[in-house]
This record gives sequence, structure tokens and C-alpha cells, in this order.
Amino acid sequence: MSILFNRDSRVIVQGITGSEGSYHTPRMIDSGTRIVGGVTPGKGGQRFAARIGDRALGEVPVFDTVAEARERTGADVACIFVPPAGAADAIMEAAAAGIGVVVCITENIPVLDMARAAAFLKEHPARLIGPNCPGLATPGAGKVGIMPYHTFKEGRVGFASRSGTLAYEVVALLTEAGIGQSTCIGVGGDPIIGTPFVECLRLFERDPETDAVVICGEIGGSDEEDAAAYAKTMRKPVVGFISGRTAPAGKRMGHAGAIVSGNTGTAQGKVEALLAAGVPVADTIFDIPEMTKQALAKVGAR
Amino acid sequence: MSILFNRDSRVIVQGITGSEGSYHTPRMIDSGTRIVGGVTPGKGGQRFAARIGDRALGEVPVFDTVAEARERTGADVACIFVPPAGAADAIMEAAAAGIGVVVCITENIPVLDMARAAAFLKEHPARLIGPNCPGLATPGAGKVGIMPYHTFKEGRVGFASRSGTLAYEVVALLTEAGIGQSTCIGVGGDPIIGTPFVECLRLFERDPETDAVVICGEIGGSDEEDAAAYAKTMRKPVVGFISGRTAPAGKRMGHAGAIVSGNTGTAQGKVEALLAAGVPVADTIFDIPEMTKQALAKVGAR
Amino acid sequence: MKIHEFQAKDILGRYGIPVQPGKVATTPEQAEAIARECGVPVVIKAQVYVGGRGKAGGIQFGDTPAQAREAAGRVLGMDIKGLTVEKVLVVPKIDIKEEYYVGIVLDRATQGPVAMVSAAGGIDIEDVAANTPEKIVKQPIDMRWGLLPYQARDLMARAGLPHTVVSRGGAILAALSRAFIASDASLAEINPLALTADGQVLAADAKILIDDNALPRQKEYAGWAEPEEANPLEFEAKREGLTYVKLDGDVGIIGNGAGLVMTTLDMVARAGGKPANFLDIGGGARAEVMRKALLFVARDPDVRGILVNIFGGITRGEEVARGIIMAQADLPKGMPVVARLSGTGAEEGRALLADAGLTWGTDMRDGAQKVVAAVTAAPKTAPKATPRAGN
Amino acid sequence: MKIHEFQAKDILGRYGIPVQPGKVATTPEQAEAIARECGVPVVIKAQVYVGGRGKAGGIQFGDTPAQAREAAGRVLGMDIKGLTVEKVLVVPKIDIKEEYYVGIVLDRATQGPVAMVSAAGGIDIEDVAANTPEKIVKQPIDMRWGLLPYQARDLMARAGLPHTVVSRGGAILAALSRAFIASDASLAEINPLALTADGQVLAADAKILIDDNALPRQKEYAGWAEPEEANPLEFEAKREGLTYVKLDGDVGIIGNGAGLVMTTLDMVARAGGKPANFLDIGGGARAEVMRKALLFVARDPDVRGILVNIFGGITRGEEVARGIIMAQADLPKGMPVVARLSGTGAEEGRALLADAGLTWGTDMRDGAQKVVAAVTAAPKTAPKATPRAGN
Repeated sequence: MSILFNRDSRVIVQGITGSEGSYHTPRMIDSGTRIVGGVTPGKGGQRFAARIGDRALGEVPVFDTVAEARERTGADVACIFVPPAGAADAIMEAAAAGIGVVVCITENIPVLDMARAAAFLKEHPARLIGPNCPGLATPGAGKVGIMPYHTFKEGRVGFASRSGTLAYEVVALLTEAGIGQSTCIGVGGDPIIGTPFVECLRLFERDPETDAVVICGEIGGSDEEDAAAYAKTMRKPVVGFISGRTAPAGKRMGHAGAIVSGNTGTAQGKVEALLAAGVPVADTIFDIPEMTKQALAKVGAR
Repeated sequence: MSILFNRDSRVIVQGITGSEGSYHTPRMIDSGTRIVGGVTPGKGGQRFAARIGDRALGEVPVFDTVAEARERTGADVACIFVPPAGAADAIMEAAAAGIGVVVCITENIPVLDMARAAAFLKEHPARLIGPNCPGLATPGAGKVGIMPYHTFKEGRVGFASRSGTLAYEVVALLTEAGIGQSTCIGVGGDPIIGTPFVECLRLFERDPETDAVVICGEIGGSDEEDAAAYAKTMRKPVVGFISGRTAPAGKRMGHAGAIVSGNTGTAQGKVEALLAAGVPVADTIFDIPEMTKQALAKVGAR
Repeated sequence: MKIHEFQAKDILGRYGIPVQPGKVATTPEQAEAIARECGVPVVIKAQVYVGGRGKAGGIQFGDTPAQAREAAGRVLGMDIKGLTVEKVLVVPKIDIKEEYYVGIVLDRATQGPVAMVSAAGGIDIEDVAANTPEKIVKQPIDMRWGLLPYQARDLMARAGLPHTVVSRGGAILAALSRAFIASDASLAEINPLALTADGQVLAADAKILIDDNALPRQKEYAGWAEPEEANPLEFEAKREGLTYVKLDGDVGIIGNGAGLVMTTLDMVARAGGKPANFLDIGGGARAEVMRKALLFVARDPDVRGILVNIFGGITRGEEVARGIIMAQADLPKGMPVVARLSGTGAEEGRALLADAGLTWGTDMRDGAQKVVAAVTAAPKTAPKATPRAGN
Repeated sequence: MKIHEFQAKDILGRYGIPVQPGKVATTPEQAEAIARECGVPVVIKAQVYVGGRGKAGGIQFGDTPAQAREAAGRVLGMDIKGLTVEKVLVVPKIDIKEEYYVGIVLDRATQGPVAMVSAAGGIDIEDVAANTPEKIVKQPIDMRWGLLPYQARDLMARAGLPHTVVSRGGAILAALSRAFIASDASLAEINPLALTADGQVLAADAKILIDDNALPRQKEYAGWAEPEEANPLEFEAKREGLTYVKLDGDVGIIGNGAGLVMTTLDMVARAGGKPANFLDIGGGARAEVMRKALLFVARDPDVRGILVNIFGGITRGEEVARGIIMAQADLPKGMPVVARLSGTGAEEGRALLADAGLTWGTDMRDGAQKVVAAVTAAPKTAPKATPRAGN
């Protein structure tokens, strides 16, 4: 039914008592996610009462450290809402404590902090999603992060996007068209991210509950090109979309990672790489549902 | 006949054009050591002419980097005479270039530089001897470092010492008594060294050309205690000596590593540990030759 | 964040990298005084945030202090690619024998900085990379170790630099790596690294970019921020926490989320329009932020219509609608604004817009077509009112 | 190298670790002025290079500026374990609720620094280590990463510190690790790390040792070096590049190589003598160095005879002999000097000594016995001439 996160996942929230963490934790619980605890250094021993308006959604314990939280709750997924200055440290803490899947929502993390965290993850293997991402959602199981879960629908199409709100638009279009999703991943808009498209494709390719994959890329870097090379070797069909076709070179378009440098990272190059690999690329997001249906039909999926 | 260094070893000298390197290189050549090149950044392309007084001892090429030197000469041993500020970097350079045995003579290296180099050596395995040591010598094959080779004698007793001049005294006593040495190692007087006594013992235990081992320890740290624990398990006999029995606590006795802290690192503790492990400990250095003879007799060695 | 050459050299100097002694002048008289102080002949170098200043005449020489004054007079006030030169760096002229390139850039593929060295310095390194990539040697920097001095020397040797430069150049590159990491740079280049006729090795020019995300902890460098004259709005937007990029069209674009805004630009282009800007208001924006964003975009005199495209998640549609309505009083008369709202609060928002008589699109495509139609319909020559600043 | 508490706190402050504001006074009047400035009550703390100053009366309080003056008057000039108090640190008194220990020491076993935390602070950590080692939690610091903030917090939590201290105490420990590495410390302790009644966490006392080998690159801290009053000779020796340790006997010892000198001490003790010092002249010393070393050792008024034990390798026996002969003119009349030379140039050296009528030993044991005999024979109460300083 999913990759990275399912009904059995036990999730802790790092930064649970902060403004972002305390806002989104109840909404994750409300989506079905099993939140088993939270971490805020200095607030260990407290309890976090989840609440949306008048609705009480239970209480979870707060710990000073991820190591304690993991030991006491058996958590295997962490969702990070820690402010930028401490976010890379939070990622390393989660990985060192043995958390398997670390989802970092925080944006504006200094890039060298992430370079350090990326090196750390080579010694302390953990699957990092993000940073600067909306997290992930597995319709039917819940979400880890901030995605608008109510527009999602259970199904067999894997989805990955570098942009958050664009992902929501496209997922909503898929849902409207009756196409459900296995897992939706916001991979993040930064130059250094834990799980680029090619890794998502690898995971979806291996997932028995996924029949096809949609990826929404954008200018900057070469993650789409890498994904194209891998897609060529996949059994499952992939549908692509690239935003930023009108973006000029040398300008950072919002995301720290969305920048065309010289002649690398252009939308044109990415579209061509995908097409060359046999991945159809949608002209506009409105074309994605129909192309996805065709892809599913090709593999004889529901 | 030896450990770490033998007649086939190909040695480069890092810092060959400096005052120490240029003084000792001809003396190494004179002892029989095959010096195949030198490294001094910025002096690549030059040639180093070895000379003692009027005696010319040949020329070797100088390279800018160890990587080049290794590639061009096939060196497998490096001897470092680089000044303290660059010595740890020189150790890392040699290890990264694939040099198997790195002998660092330099003293006064900042200890955190050595901590960093020690961590580096875990990722780039190389056998480090020293720093702050006189190097090593294999009578009959030559020396790597600054030991007074003419007092050494070919034989089957392994020797290791934390102190340089004390080592020379003891080796001279052994030679006078007709006891030859397989390899003599100055392990170095710093708190962080590459090859403590226990490692020397392991190497000598495995060496078919060594029958017994003499170690000359001193106050500070617990290398002698570690060696004692290992000596207990050895087939070959070990003879010990500890200097600094009259040294007061809390005073650094010359060597950065020679300091008694609280009740750790005392001569008394080391002597007791060795005796408890069945290692006889000489009262004065003059007792060492006789005790070594007894040890050799015990194993029926020549 | 961009910084000037003289600031980059200031940073290099802190890490022991040799640079020519010199100072910044904002008047010809200052330039003359500096020339007198540091000794002629001098070079007068325009301090502007663009490359190619040499070809544009932004680098001049003075053999006497008086000539330095005259040269500075020519350079100061000069327009280089739309930027006015307000400062010049005055440094002693050096007799350069050879020029090399050393630089550190952030590399996505290796997820960290990469050091680069080339014996072909003094020219645009992107040209070298495109035409003779074999002339550049690279080494990823392990964040756990930094660039170790021996690695820096190795790079120098592998790039084929002269033996005598390997040692000092390596020390400079290792120092550059320390500077890069300690300053949270995303790019640090010395081009050229100069070997002078008398055997010195020094940084004759330097370029450093500082990671915007690190400015909160790089307080001193953050204080060096200056408006880029060509894009005063971009500078102001950054200070107000908006992510704004000036483009060359006439349709203002506002959205939430970088990918969504980029997709909106593409959609407007597809509908036959030309986007005037990129503006991301981020997540959870309230009415006041929306109002400010609209007035901000309208300050660009090229803008002849605005498309607002919001996906309602944390951001609520009715807040966005209220912001748009609040902005009407301060927007230029007749400036068409088309809003497209989806998700949370979209219906409430649309109702508010309809009540206020404002246009909205059913989806992104519809919104894009409506704003392009409105802009196309408006008389191109209509005199535009100067919008008041949003506050 | 030892530094004072106020200097250690200065370093901590540079890394953002909170300490009480305060200043150093060398006169009671200065102490009064500081008390007025930073607010009473204050603590007056003797700044000396030894522990246990509290028990010795080196820490006193002042509830008014006048009392601060009086307290400083009592502490300044006080003798603590042989050291005269020349400076006091004056800081506002804080209301300490709990005391913890945080420290970083260099550990041979893990070949790097180790961070340590204990809830049992404010007392001698060596006592805690000896009696209740389970109250200390340790974490080796990986030199590639430094102590990561989360690791510092983990240590706080594992040491059982209160939840509220975990976060701020962890930040302090992580900062201490940065300070340790950047300052080339070999020890850095905050004891106690204080939790005050109003909830602050700060370093109420601090101790830092700087690695002597790193002083060439820690120029600022190297400039903080002061004579240790108890051992002015040791301070002077360090400045002259000699490795000298004062001991409490009467036989001066000079040798080359730390292990050889230590063995010589042992040999003298075995011969029934008591070594007055350890002096290593290092490798390759020439006659002049030998001469200086002899005169240096003779400046210790306890010394009644000197043994020189040299293994000739790089150091040459005849040079050593020449140095000993040169020193005779400036040594106190009748001061016995026994030399034992071996290795390179030993024979030439012995011949020179014999010609000059000086004593030499055939080996280390013989030399030790001869010097002990000479010292024992000399009249204990003989008036000693003040030796002239070697130059």
C-alpha cells in the first residue's frame, strides 16, 4: 500500500511544542498517523495535549532527547519541525538514535549544515525526506508533515514532487480524476536533500502496492535527469512534469535549489532527458491525470 | 628477520630538504636503508644529493606530494621530518597516498592535530610509528629515523621503548652482551601515538624471526598495563623496564605523555601489572641483558 | 547574498590569504589619497555586483595619484549592465606573470562543497568548463575534515601548476576552504590567483557568495547587504521577507509555494502573457501580507495586471481574498487583479471577491487566461498612476 | 600551560557560555570600584595556579563595596600553597540552587577529547571519579564532528540533570567543546556549572589548560603566560626552551632525552641521593647549551652537586665536555659536577674532562654513585655562593 510510512509506523515529532509542531501534530493524528511522542529539549517529562479547536485528540509524552523517545516509545519515524538553526542537528540526532525514516519539514536550513548532515547520514544510515518539504502521506494510513490530507485518495500511483503547493494541486487533480495514490512524497526544494527522485523511483519500483509513478520536477540540479536514467530501467511507468520553463538563468526561484546555472538545470534539458528515457512529460498539470491513466492502462493496472 | 621494515622496504622522506631531513637522510642511506625519494612541497622536480662529509651517497628525486612520490617510486614506508605545524598533515598525506608504514620523528606536534590524525587513520589504515620518536631500525637492513645504528646488532630480540636515548642505552647494553635485535622501535613519548607497546608485542609475537621482546616503558598513561595484559597471552617471553619511579605526580617529565595523573600512570602500577602478567621487570637497565638471556634460554632460542 | 570584491578580499585576509593592500573610494579625491598611501601605479576597480566589468571599462589604471583620481572619476558613476558604480577599489598594480583559478562551489551531486583548480585562470571559468573541462581538476570537500592542506597541494600539483606554486597555492586553497565553511559561503573564487614577476602568490580578484539561509548566524556579513541597483525591489523584498524575482514581462504573479508560482509563470506564458515577476508569499500568509504583496508587485512600473494563485492549505482562501480587497484602495486605478483560489477557504474567498466585484479564475489555467486577456485589452499607452508604497 | 579562572571565563564568553560579569583587581581599591560597578554582594576570588583556594581562604565575600575592598585586602598578598595572590576576580554573588560538573579532558585510550558530565558538581571531580564513578557520564568526542549539540544534550539527560537544564546545559557543553578544540586545550572544566535560584545556568568557575605544543598558533593565549610563583625557574626554563622540572632533592640532573633523564633520576635515588630537578637538554645540544643548562640548574639553591648524563647520538660528547668546562668559571665554588658520556664523541669528551681535572663516570650507575658520594661528603652547612645567571 505504501513506501516509507504505513499504518504500523510509530511517529515522534521533534519540536512538538513549537508553533509549527504543536499546530501540525494534532492534524497528523487526525489523519490517522500514530504519533507516539514528541521531543523538545528542556521540556522532557511534560505531556503534549493534541487538540484541533474543541476536539481533544489525546496526549503524548514529551522527551528531552530522541534517544529517550525512541527507547520509550519504539518510534521508527521522526517528523522534524525544529527551527532552521537546530534542524540539521535534529536530523543527526534522529539518525544516531536509530530512527529509520526522518522527515524534515524545516525550510531555510543553512546549506553547509545540510552538507554536514548528509555526511553524517553516510555513517548513521537513515532515510531522510526533505528538508524544506511538506513531508509525506500514505492515503489510508495518515501523513507525516503538513500535506492537505483530505484531498488525497487511497490508490496505487506513487507521487513525488520538489514543490509543496504544486504537489497538492496535482494530487487534487489526480484524486478528482479518480486516481488514488500509494504514497505521496514532497522531496524538498533545497540543493541538498535526503531522497531525490531517483531514490523515490527505486522505492516505488520495489513496492508491490504501486503500479505507476508521477514526478513533478522543476529547474535546478540534475535530479530529474538522474531519475530519467533510472526510469529507463524500471518495469513500472513514470509520468513527468517540469515547472519553471519560463524561469531565467541565474535567478533563484523561491526554492534554494531552483536555479538554472549556466546551461545546467534547465527545464528544457530535464524535459528532453525524461522524453529520451521514454517518460511522457505533461505540458501543463491538467494533462497529468489523463497521462497517468494511460500509463496505468499500459501496465494493465486498475 | 624483522617487523615493519626490511631489506625490501622502499622509503621516502617527507621534509627531505629541511635541516633534520637533509641531515638524517644520508645517515639512513648509510645504514643500508633504500631511500627512493623525498617530498618537499614546492621543491618537486629537484634532486636531493645525499652526502656525509666528503662521502657522496647518491641522489634521489624530490616530489611535491606523497601521492606523486608513491606513484613514481613505489614507496611503502615514509619517514617524516616535517616541522610540528605540518606534521599531522604529513601523516595524513602519507596514509591517504597508501603508504603502509609511516614513521613520524617530529616532536611538539599539537595534541589535537594528532587526535585528528588518529581519527583519519581509522579511515585510511596505515601503521603509524611515533610521533615524537626516534623511528625504527632493523639491524642488517637499516633504519628509518635517527637511531644510532652502529650500536645495533642483528639478532632475534624485539625491542620497543617510549624514550629515544634510553632505548639507545639499552640496545647498546644488549649488543655489548651479545644479544642481537630483530627490530627496534621507538614508539614515541606523546600521549597519542600510532603504535603503543601492545601493538608492537602483537607484531613481534607473529614475527618468525623474533624469539623474545624487551619493552622500556615510563610513567604516564596505561600502555604498559595494556601490554602486560597481552603479554600474558603470548607464546614469546617479554622483559620489562619502567623509568620514572622517582617522578612526582602531576609533573610532565619531558615527554608530553610522561605524567602521572592522580593514581594512574605511576611506575609502581606499571611494574605491578607487568609482574602480575609474568613479565619480569628489570630494576635498572643494567639488569636487562641478563634477564633477556634468561628469557631466551626459557624458550630455547639461540 | 552577493558581496563586493573588496569585502571578499577582507574575508580572505582574515584567513591569511595574501591580497594587495588597498582601500575603497567613493570619490576621486579618496582614490587619489589611497594611491598616494599605497603607492603608484594603482588599479582602480569598479565594485559592482556583476561580472564583465573589465570589458565595460570598469577597471582602469593610474601611474600617478593624479591619474588615479582621474581614472576613479571616469569609473565612479559609470553604468555597468544597468548598475551604477558607487565604489571603486584602489590597489597597487602588480606585475602578473601567470594567472590561475582556484574556487570552491557547492555541488549537489556530492552534497557538499567541491574545490576546483585550473592553470587556466584569469578568464571566465565557465568558458574553461565548457570548452576544455580537462583543464579543471576537482576534489569534493569532506565536511568532516574540511579540505586538508595536503589535499589542497595535491590539487595544485594535479592541475599542473609550477612546483613553486604548489606549496603556497595549496596553503591558500586550504585557507579558502576554511573561509568558505566558516563564512557559510555557497561560492568562493580567486580568479586570478596571481603569480607575480617577483614570485609572490596572491589573490588578485575574489568573489564570494554567502548562503542567505546562514545570514542569521553571519551577522557581520549580513550587515554588508546592499541594494542591487538593477533590482532595488528584490533587495527590498528580501528585507520584508518576501521571495521576489524581477522578470521582464508585464503580468505580475503572486502565489504560495515556489513550484506553484513557477508553474503559474509557465501557465501565463502558455496563455500568451509575459510574467513580470516571481513572488512567493510562503505558507500561512494572512490578509495583510497579501495586501503588501500586491502593492509590492504593483510598484514595478512594467506591471499591467496581476494574477494571484493560491492553494489553500495553511494559507486560508478568505484571508487571501480579504487582502486583495484591502489592497484595492492603494493599487493603481484600473490595474486588473485576477485571483484563483483553491483548497481551504477557497469558496468563502471567491464569495468575498465576487461581492467586491473582483475577478477570479476557476482554475490556474482560467486565471492565467483571464489576466492575460485583461492586460492585452488595457491600452498600452495609458498613463500609469504611481502606486503608493504598501506599509 | 595554565591560565587563570578569569582568563578561562574570557575564553568561555567568546563561545557564548554565560559567566558572571566581573573584572580582575590587583588592589583593594580596584576591587571596591568593580563591586560598585557590577553590584553587591560580590565574591572575591584569588587568581592563583592551584586548586583548593577556597579552603585556604582565597574566596571571600563582600556585601558592600567597602567590604569588597576589605576582603580583597585580605586575599591579595595571601600565600596559597606557596603561591602569592597578586590578582583577585571580583564577580557578583549568585544564588546557586544546584551545582553540576561539565568538563572535557584529553583521553589517551580513545586518542582524543572526552566530554564528561556529572550531577555531582562543585566538588573535586577526581573524588567523584574515585568514589562514585557511576555519577560521571562520558562521551568521546569524534574530532571529525566535534561534540554535536544533540550529543551534549544526551549527556546532560544521561547524567540525570533536571529537564530544564538539558537544553541550556547541552548548549553550554557543545560550546565548551568548540572552545576546547579552537583553543587547543588539553583540559576545560566548568565546575560548578550553576543552576541559580532564578533559573539561570552559568559557569560559576572554570579551568582551562592550553596544550604547550599549540602555543605557536595560539598567540594570544601564549601571551597570557605568567611565572608560577612557586617555580620561577620552571617558567624561565620554558622561555629558554629547556625542559626543566623542579624536584625536592639536592642532586641536580641534566641529560638528553626524557626517558634517559628519568632513568638517571631513578639511578641517583637508587644510589641513595635525592634528585633536585629534571632537565632535558634535548637532541643535538652544543657546548653553549650545556653551559647554560649547568648554570641554570645551579641557580636552584638546594642543588649541592650535578650529574650530567649524555648519550651521544646527534649530541656529541666533546661538545658536552666543552660546555661543562666552560661552565666551571661561573659555577659556585666547590660545586661537584660528575659527567657521564656515552656514544658519539664520548671518548674525546672524557679526555677533555680528564685534562680539565673534572670527574666522569664510566656508566650511568657509576656517575650516580660518584655524584651522590660527592654531595654526601660536602659539608651541608657550607655557605653557598650565589651563582651568576648563565647568559
